[in-house]
Amino acid sequence: MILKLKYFGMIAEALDKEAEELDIDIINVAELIHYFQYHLKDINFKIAVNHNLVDSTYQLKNNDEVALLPPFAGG
Amino acid sequence: MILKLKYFGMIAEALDKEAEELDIDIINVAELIHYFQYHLKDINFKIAVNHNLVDSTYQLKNNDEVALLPPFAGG
Amino acid sequence: MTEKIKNVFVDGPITPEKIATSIAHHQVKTNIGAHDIFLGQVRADEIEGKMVQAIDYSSYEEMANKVFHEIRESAFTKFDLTCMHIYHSKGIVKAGEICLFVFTSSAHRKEAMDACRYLVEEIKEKAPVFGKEIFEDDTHQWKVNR
Amino acid sequence: MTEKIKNVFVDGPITPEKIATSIAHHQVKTNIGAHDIFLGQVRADEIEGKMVQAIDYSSYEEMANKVFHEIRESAFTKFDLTCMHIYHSKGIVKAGEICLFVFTSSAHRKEAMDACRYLVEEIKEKAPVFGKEIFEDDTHQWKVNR
Repeated sequence: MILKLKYFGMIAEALDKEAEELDIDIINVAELIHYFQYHLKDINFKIAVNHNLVDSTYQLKNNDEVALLPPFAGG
Repeated sequence: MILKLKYFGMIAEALDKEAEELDIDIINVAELIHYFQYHLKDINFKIAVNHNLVDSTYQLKNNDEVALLPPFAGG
Repeated sequence: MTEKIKNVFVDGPITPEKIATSIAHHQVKTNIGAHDIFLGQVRADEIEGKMVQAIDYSSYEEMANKVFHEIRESAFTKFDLTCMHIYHSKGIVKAGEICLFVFTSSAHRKEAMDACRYLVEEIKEKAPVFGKEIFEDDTHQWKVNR
Repeated sequence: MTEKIKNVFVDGPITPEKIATSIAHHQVKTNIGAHDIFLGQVRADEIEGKMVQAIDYSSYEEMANKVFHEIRESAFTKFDLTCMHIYHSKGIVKAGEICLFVFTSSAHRKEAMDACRYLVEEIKEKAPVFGKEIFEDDTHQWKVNR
């Protein structure tokens, strides 16, 4: 399954990229979080799929745009 | 006793003047209110003496500046 | 009472340019994180079929400036503010024009917003300012704050 | 969803002139009695002996504009507003410059003030906007809203 990943702020900095396409065998957000926690260690993040925040039970679909969002700092 | 009276807004309009000096035998604010209620009928007003709001027990002194203040409309 | 009594009143409407200038003056104060600005604008209310076209503001000016000063001092005591400014119109302000400008600045948003609201309520309640609502046919009535 | 999604982001700081222009545009709306304006300003915070000289704002822009749109719609439902505008900076905003401009207008002060506060809190909590605090020595840290 292809996921279009987007990284922002301190996550883009930690991973040293802002976007990538991954062909991975992950079917829900819980697994995705587990996958990234290994790389991101103590960075808190939320997941948005196709511009909506989702929780860990969300089932991913092929071609989903999946964003890793570090803590917000607007305003 | 001389009182320097000042009238504002709808009170200045009702009395057709903005200020006057009155030489009257009034010693407290209650009597002053009574005196003006006759002329002002249903207009609500507060009394300020020398730029401070006072209540009806306040004792007037010679040369006090006494203002009749209709409802406020600032802002 | 730590500062001199200022004159709060400006002749006629408060212009957007005055507001911009006031905002710009605060850009050197880099300990400020939040500003709150309240603007009162004259409404073209319809009252018994007639439209308000302007308000003619008058005040007991010496007392009003003293009251505004006391309100400012009390706000500085209650809230952790960097800056605070109040301007009120006197004379004619047409419908759509601005008659009150309250400006609070603080390191943090909550203080700026709480203080701004406090000031507006205090001004409406305590400042001896009077407003003659002038209708299109030049008749009038006296505005009363609620 | 009653309106088109707008772009909330402006390049660099929000200028006092932009704010003045926005205020001036509302003077034709004579049913407005009260405006509330919140401005976020970049603070020169000192963190471990180093001074913040600017914040570099980035965002997940498509999602952020959608979130701002939802926040606006929800405020129009909750409060009786005539107008509402939100602008947020992207890119570099120096200490002392303005990065957020929230503008609410209503017939009455309470609605304008309640709505403005609601919008600011919602924006801080929900908008995917990120801020890199840049120190004078060009090192940086990532800002986190509290």
